[in-house]
Amino acid sequence: MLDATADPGTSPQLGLHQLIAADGAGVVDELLAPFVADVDDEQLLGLLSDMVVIRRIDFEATALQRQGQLALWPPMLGQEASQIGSVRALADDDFIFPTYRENGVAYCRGADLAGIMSTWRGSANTGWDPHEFNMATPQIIIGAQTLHATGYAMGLTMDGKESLAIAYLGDGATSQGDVHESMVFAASFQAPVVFFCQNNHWAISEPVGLQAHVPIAGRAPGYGIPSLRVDGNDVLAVLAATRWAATRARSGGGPSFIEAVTYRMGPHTTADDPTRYRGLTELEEWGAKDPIARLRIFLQSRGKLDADQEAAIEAKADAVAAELRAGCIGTPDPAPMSIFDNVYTSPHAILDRQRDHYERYLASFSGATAANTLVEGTRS
Amino acid sequence: MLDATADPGTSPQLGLHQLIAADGAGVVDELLAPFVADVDDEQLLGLLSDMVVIRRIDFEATALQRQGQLALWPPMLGQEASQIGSVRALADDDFIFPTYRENGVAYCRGADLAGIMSTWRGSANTGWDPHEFNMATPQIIIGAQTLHATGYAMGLTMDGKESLAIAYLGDGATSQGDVHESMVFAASFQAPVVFFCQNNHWAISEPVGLQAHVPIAGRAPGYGIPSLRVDGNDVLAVLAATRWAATRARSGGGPSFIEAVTYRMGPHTTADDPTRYRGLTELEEWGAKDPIARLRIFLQSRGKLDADQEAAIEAKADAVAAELRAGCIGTPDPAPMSIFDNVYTSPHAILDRQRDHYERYLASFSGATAANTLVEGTRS
Amino acid sequence: MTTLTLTQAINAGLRKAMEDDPKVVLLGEDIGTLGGVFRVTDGLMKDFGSHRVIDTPLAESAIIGTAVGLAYRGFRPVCEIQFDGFIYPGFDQIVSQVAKLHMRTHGQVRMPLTIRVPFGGGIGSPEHHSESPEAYFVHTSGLRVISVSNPQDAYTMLRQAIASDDPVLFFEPKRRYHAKGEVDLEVDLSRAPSMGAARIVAAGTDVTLVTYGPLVTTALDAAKAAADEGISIEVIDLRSLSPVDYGPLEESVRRTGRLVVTHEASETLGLGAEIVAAITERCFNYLEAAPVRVTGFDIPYPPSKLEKHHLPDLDRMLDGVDRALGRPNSLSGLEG
Amino acid sequence: MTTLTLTQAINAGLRKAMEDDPKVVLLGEDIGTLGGVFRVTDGLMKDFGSHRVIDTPLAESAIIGTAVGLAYRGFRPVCEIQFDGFIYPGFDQIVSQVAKLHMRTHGQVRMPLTIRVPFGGGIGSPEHHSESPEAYFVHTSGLRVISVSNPQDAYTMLRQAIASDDPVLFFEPKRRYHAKGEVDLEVDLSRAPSMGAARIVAAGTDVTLVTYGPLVTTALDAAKAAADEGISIEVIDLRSLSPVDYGPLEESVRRTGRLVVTHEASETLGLGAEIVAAITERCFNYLEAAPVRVTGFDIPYPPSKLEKHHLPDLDRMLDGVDRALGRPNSLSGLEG
Ligand SMILES: Cc1ncc(C[n+]2csc(CCOP(=O)(O)OP(=O)(O)O)c2C)c(N)n1
Ligand SMILES: Cc1ncc(C[n+]2csc(CCOP(=O)(O)OP(=O)(O)O)c2C)c(N)n1
Ligand SMILES: [Mg+2]
Ligand SMILES: [Mg+2]
Repeated sequence: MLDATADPGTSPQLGLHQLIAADGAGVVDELLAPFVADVDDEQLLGLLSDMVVIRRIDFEATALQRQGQLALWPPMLGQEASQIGSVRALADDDFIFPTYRENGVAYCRGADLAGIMSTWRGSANTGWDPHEFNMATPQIIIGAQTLHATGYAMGLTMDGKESLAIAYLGDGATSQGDVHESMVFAASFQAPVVFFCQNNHWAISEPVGLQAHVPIAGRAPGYGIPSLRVDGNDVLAVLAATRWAATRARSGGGPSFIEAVTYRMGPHTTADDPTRYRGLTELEEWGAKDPIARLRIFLQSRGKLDADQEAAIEAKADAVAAELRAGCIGTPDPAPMSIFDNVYTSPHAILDRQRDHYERYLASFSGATAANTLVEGTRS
Repeated sequence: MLDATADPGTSPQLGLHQLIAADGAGVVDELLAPFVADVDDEQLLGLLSDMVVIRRIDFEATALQRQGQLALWPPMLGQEASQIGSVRALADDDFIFPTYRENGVAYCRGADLAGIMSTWRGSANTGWDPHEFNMATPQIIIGAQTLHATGYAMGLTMDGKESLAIAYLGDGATSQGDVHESMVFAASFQAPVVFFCQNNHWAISEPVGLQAHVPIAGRAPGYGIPSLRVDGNDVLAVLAATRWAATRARSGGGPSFIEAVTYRMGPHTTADDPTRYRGLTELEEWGAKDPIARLRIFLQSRGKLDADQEAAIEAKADAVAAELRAGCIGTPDPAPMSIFDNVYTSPHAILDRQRDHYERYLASFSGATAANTLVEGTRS
Repeated sequence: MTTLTLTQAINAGLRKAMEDDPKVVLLGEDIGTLGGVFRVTDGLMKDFGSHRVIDTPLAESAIIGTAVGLAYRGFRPVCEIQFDGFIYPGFDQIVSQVAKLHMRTHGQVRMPLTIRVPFGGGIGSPEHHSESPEAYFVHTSGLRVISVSNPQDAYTMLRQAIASDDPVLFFEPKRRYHAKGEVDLEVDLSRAPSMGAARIVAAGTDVTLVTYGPLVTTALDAAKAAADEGISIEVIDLRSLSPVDYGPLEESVRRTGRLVVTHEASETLGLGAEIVAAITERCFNYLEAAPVRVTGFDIPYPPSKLEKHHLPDLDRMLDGVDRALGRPNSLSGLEG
Repeated sequence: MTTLTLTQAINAGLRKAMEDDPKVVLLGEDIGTLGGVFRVTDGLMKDFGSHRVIDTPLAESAIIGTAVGLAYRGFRPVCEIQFDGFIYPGFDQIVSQVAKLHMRTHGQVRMPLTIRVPFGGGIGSPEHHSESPEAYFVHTSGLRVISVSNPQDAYTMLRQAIASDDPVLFFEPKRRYHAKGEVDLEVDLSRAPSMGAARIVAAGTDVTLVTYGPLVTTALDAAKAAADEGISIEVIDLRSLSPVDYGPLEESVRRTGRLVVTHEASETLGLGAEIVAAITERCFNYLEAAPVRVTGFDIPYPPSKLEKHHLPDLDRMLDGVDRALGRPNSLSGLEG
């Protein structure tokens, strides 16, 4: 009766849902199974290919950072199933609000590889046009994007669209006030928004236990938002869970919350040194749950993955990596005067004066072309 | 297992707990009963007296506002049992972080009546010394005080004290990010803090259903914080629930959350006109659940409240009202130059310059005494 | 022309904007059924429905943050912050999202939010209900900030703010909410003065007195009082606080040689600081005396019984004018 | 004397403050096991325990808000905000609680919080990691704001900030974190210059160049470069941003007659606005030219590949000096 968790309609399913176990064996899950009944071997191969490719993107970007081509990179190693399973459950007109870590999602969405890299290189603010790919720019302010997704979803309802917004967030983000307020608004307005939380066990050096005393997925039911806890290293289960949430959203069922339980195998970013705060045991334990290895075994054990297919996937990954590297290295530095662009949509007397002043200042160094080149030397 | 609500240690008790029904009949509640087993008739009379007195304070203050003696007043009519039941469960060294509405709590804590009124009169920033009464100043920024209470409680743990902090908050406040962050911190640090939420069904003109889709008490378990939903118009049940939470806090059990279900019978403040947004039916319905009437019947039906006792309570209320009125009307306006006081604990060159300037400015109107009188006229 | 109070003019401006553009939606606490604590949105929910006039849960960060999401989707949200002092929980969303998203997306996403803020003191309210937080937003690149002083500007500039593709902080002088004025409801927005333009509201020759919002009325009164003493004050209503329209200010100061800026916000890094600095930089050779600021003190807003001491009034403005003029009868007895 | 980097000096200052007063506790994200993303708190959790060096959940409003509660209980919390751009979620607690509680309680409750903020740009970081938000806090009455430029000041002033009964925003110039300097770890706080005092770091006669934090080093370099051209620049390190210690500034400008203020924050209502306004008010008759500001532009912080254009460097400072001197060879070609 008054027990908020008693109504099955809003009840959490807090057991850890799985369809493929860590050892590659199939698992029966009655809630999730119907949502992937249509997934055939070809589609599974596609998911495998996606995961292999984004892992390669991750390696290549990490290498580029070490070579000084990127200023920073936030690895997604270990989280490939969470990213691929979720994004592949979405329709093109579903709008994605990602964090800085969803670079695999951006790739699947069609964003240009050099573009994705440009923000990590420090040469651009966005790597793609949010409207073209229905995907916002990566959010760095932890939790802020969950409100944007909720507002966008409220707008979908107003527009009578059967579409959804999805907010990606981390386990650390769940502590932020904005995430709470998102759930309050999402519940009150029954907004078609999916909260997709990748619990990768760490927020920089802080273990998830510091943010949450009990499983994160347990929070949403308190708002009347149904919640699922899914094995985030099981791409099929993540796909199914996201489809479960998407189906609810599209059919007027309102918001849902997914906790994808996964693990950040790499450092927080290339600037981080995780050996300072975590041991090898945990890493080994999670290494044994690798999302790619398990899907490979699952397919192999059913005779659905042969050497040719493996080779084709590798070739794809090679091509993507090459494209990424070339695109990244080839990205020109932005023009100095572009710092004044797009602050406002129309003229602004103060800023225009500053622009004018700086243009003349730059020109004074080396004549007319100065404004479009970099100023290195000092004058003295 | 993974169901956050399955462990009885952190399980919510979301049924509405009662010890005295609206009609004054006793109710059996196994969870609450032990916490008030010691409450004898005299103590019950004390609770009745408290409620009658603070209702009188409320009426008197409302009248004073109408007469222009107070700038504003936030009535507590209907919420007497929630305020009295909670504050009477506390020890003197428990620290209270109230909202603007807990003026009955402040009175019970011993704060001077004229002092309590002074902030509503507009003549002071605080009505009492927080350290003297272990009670913070009324918080106007919705939700902010819940973090202060949590921090204070963390400090209690560090100091090894068996004491607690209690944060009062409204139903509307539960939407604020700060309240969420308080629960995250309280759970992570197992802070001895009690969140006492008076769900009075309204946040100005907004019904509680806009803030919460399902009962508010259902949120805390998602953080691993046990939660109780109690009849906020049943003073004995509120006393018991607060003792339940206080016992947990003092014995190292960490935070608890109480939702006291009550009703704001008056306007939000004297500046509000509730007829614009709510009907009489609801008001009548809740009028029938009056906290004072039910305790009176409960006592009378057991032969524990005679005319003399009633008269004594009324006399007390009369005396308090008279004291309040006299104190309020007698409060002098603060000295003009006091606006510069207590901004900093030590000299501040910029502010000192402004003070000096203004002192000379005031003096220029009417000689040496100007700085301590009000300037009314214009000079032209 | 119709006679309207400031609140009625804002209400009419909201109504017109909603009629003209179905993508205009209002969000805020108590703005629907109640019509807002100041009744600014009175009747709008009834007429436009609860999908366009949205009573939100009590959370300012979410009011701004969901408006950002709505803007992503092509809406033009108008957020009401109930009182000045309650804008800070939404500060992060305003500073890190609203102000920066257009640049962050290389101009591909627009943030045509209008954030309405009843601001300023003088109404006898408790703490947090009388603040003047405009300087925080003027310092924030990517925002436009305006403040109105009369019903016609309120009506016209609110519509311009909503029509603007940039985010606009719209500061309403709550103590002037009941002030009446003539309003041309048929005003042609494209011919009306831009919301970015300052306006000379009283011509004068001796000193330039610059202000905005609630103090425009007071400044005009001060100019009248000074006229009796033979001092001619030119009063400028800034209207736009960011960017400040320096043209009329420079022109005026070049004539008068003397500048006084007055506002309710604290002095240190209040808008007066920028105006004094910018005018000094731009008109140094024309200044005959140091510019003067007449502002609220560098204190948290005081209890309402004392607010008259904090708020610049006619006398303090005239004292400032005296100082700018170097007059010996300056009330303060202080040099510049 | 010991040679320390800026981070080591801050670490030593924290350690000393914690040794001296058991009520000093640290709160922040990743400050414990990791020792902070800049290693400023390295080793402190190990030595003082996790009840005094508290790794908090990821929520800035709560970091500040629980520190307020700890202060109520008599603690002296030192909060770390991981990067400048992440302070805004805590803005409400800082502005409405930390800054006002002492006044709100008639002086009965003290808020001896220190809020440490690594700030400023120049380190090639992504968005939100290079901001200069100090002006927001300088405009907020009830706070003290300081910024350090060298290891000795970092060590001394941090201890003074923690010992202060007023809340202090402590801005650390993150791009100077690895700069080394001599530090007297035995310094006597009561004899050391107050954290409120500005300091002349290079004497000069032609123009007064005022700055703080990361740009002090750059300003000193500019002074050296200018000396080669025969221009004598007096460089002042403000140290305290609120209140500004105007004594040395006034004295200097009375001598030089010319003022340049430089900071990374945007120009409009950056600290330079207040200093230009205040010095103009206080030294009008001594100024020989309009004061000049050399600052970040009024834009959101740009992508790191472009930050060198946004940040004032030696050349832009010298251009500002030229303008203040009215020199024809001014690079900008602009008049004052
Ligand atoms: C408001 C804010 N505070 C602090 C930070 C610094 N920061 C960047 S990432 C991060 C940890 C985020 O952890 P989580 O949400 O679990 O996401 P993950 O990095 O694991 O994907 C922190 C503290 C920030 N970006 N924004
Ligand atoms: C941050 C903030 N936003 C808005 C307000 C304006 N306001 C004052 S009281 C109130 C409603 C509070 O409702 P609730 O928490 O249920 O407490 P109640 O008044 O019912 O006791 C609102 C919106 C405020 N004081 N602070
Ligand atoms: Mg994480
Ligand atoms: Mg309420």
